[in-house]
Amino acid sequence: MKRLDLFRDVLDKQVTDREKTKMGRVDGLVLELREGQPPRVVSIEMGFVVLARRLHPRLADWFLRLRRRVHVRKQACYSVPWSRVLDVSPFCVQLDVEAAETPAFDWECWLRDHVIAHLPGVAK
Amino acid sequence: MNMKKATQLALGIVTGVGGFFDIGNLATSAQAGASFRLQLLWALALGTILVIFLIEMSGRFAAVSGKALPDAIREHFGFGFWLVPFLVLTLVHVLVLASEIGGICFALHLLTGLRPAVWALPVAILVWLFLWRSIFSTIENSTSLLGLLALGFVVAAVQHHPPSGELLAGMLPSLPHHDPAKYWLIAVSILGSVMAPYLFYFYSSGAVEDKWDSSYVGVNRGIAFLGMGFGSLIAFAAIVVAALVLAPRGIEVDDYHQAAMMLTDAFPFWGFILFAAIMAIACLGAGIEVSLSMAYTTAQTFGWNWGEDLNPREDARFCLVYTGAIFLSSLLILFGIDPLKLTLFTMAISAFVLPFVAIPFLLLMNDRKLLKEHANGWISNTVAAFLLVLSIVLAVVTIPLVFLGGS
Amino acid sequence: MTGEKWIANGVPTSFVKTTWQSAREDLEQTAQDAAQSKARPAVRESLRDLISQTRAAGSSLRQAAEANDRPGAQLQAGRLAALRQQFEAWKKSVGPP
Amino acid sequence: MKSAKVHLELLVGREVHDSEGKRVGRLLSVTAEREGDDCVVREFLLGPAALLKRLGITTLHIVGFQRKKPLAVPWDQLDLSDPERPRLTCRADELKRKTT
Repeated sequence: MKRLDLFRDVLDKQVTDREKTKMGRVDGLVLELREGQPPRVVSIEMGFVVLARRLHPRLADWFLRLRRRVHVRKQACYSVPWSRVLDVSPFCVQLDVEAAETPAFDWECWLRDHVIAHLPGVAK
Repeated sequence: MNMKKATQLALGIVTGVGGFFDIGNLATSAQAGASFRLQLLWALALGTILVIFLIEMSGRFAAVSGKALPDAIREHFGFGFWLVPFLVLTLVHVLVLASEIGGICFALHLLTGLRPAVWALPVAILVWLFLWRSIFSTIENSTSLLGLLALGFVVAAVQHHPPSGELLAGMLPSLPHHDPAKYWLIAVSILGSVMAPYLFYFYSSGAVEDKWDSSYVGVNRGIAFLGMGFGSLIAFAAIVVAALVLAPRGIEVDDYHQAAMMLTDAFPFWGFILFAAIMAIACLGAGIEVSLSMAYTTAQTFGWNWGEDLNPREDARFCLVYTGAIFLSSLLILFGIDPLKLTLFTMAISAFVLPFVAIPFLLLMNDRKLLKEHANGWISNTVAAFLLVLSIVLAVVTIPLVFLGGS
Repeated sequence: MTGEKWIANGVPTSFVKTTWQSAREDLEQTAQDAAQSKARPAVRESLRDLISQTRAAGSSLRQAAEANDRPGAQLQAGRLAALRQQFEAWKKSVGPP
Repeated sequence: MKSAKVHLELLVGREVHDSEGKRVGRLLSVTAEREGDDCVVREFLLGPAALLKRLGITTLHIVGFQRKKPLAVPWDQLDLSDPERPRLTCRADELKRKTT
């Protein structure tokens, strides 16, 4: 897709990794304003704190304070450089990453190892 | 229509029939029949027509766009717009799930005499195991096949030979002769129980799970019309039976015990057992659908991996949503909340949150860029617009009614 | 209705117990409402009398069911049906609450 | 001017004024083009639909909401240095009528 409407075709879009594993949504988009040149999309941002900031800045601050005490994800906001975007389709924004290695999957892996693994009937 | 689609159509209809009837329909139908005989049939007819269109639209949208409703709503309208409906609907779904679990517990209470609260945890574990161990198609088909047992109501209704004059009169909206607040509250609750929000999110996610594409629009229409149509037949029959068994004895249903004897006239010996079996199975099927619907909606909202066919290790968060939902809602029953009062209150609230369901429909189904020629025709649009107006009226009317109607 | 169904072997004994238990809760509730209501003393008196008779008939029906005594249950079921008639009549005489 | 960063998701539906403070419309769409690894903004679309902002709706392709045709603003005529108050670099009527 050559021409993109950043709001409609990218923002809030489902994000997937190389093998099309779902790994979250485009919660934020960062532009870089350059002198005398058109603004450039720098990165995609994902994470609860990004969503919180969209609702209200104070919510985001509160969320960050909460993270100091308890957090699973290494970084609150996982930002991916636009260069890693493989494809933008009506279904998803595909990134050239491996989902399990990214912070987007921290919660998923933590819950899998600490909760799911202990429940009956699950292959280790 | 190749073989695969034919079987999917047949299965879809069975799921529609089996999956339609749940604790909400049972409770509201029993109350409507016992208190107002056949006068409230129009509310069920109206709800059925609307739900047929809404289910058809949900399926068509998922088939053509390949996206389930929550997924598309977040993407099209942004997180800000979707967050409030999402939180409200999640709360409603917890209440609906608690009512379904309460229904199963009460059915077991009928059969064993043990208090419903005693059964809360074992039932929660049973519902959870259904989801944890089996894949999507087995869930959908097994509970719905058992759900056909509810056709017992239709047999009973036919045996009671309902007066056709009164039947037809009931199909037309009419004003109540006595305690209007209760009449309108039951009417609203019937609409709320028939157009339960989880139905649409579950159905559209199911269409994506079954990998439908735009060639399924015909199958989808058949399932919506026949599945929902036959499904509502059972609720009709339940009203008729309640009207011909409970009303003459002056019994109003404000406790499930009274409803439990509805089938004993038609089936003297095993009518009571049949009622308990229908109640348990209908609630089990619906409870599974509600918990799955919550997991789908949450996972799609935040973009997590989802799919009932995946092994729990692959979609931990998806599984933990339905696990958490099941045990959280079973606590309500554990604390001994009266299952019937909880169900009626939940159905009224389901009617109250209808605008949150109706608005996205009108907007999404007219997105020509996504749906191309399958976008809404003028008929579906008028129905969707009518539903929006109705849902706003219901939202305004429901809360005062809940206090006046004394549910 | 429960008595009638139990006699016809339509419902288990445990059901009679639980139905009577929840019916009694409703009765207590009605009794309390009646006590606080501002209706004329004569009206309140007749209602209280109806309630106590229903309470007696109900519990003896339960005992009959537990003792598997069908004739006994038949008697109580008849009394309860009659009491319901009286209650309907009483409601009409008092007019809408 | 160091390269300022702007969070686009916070600009959804933001009200835009022209250089003289006259209200021009709301930011409803940002059109960009992919060039190799880069993605460069070409123009902004301003629409009249205030309702869309309150509902937080990010798409303008909704039947019946597009009374006036959206106003296309080339990238170099919108100053985003202060994301709270995006402003045109000229008067509304001076906007170059670029046919998109």
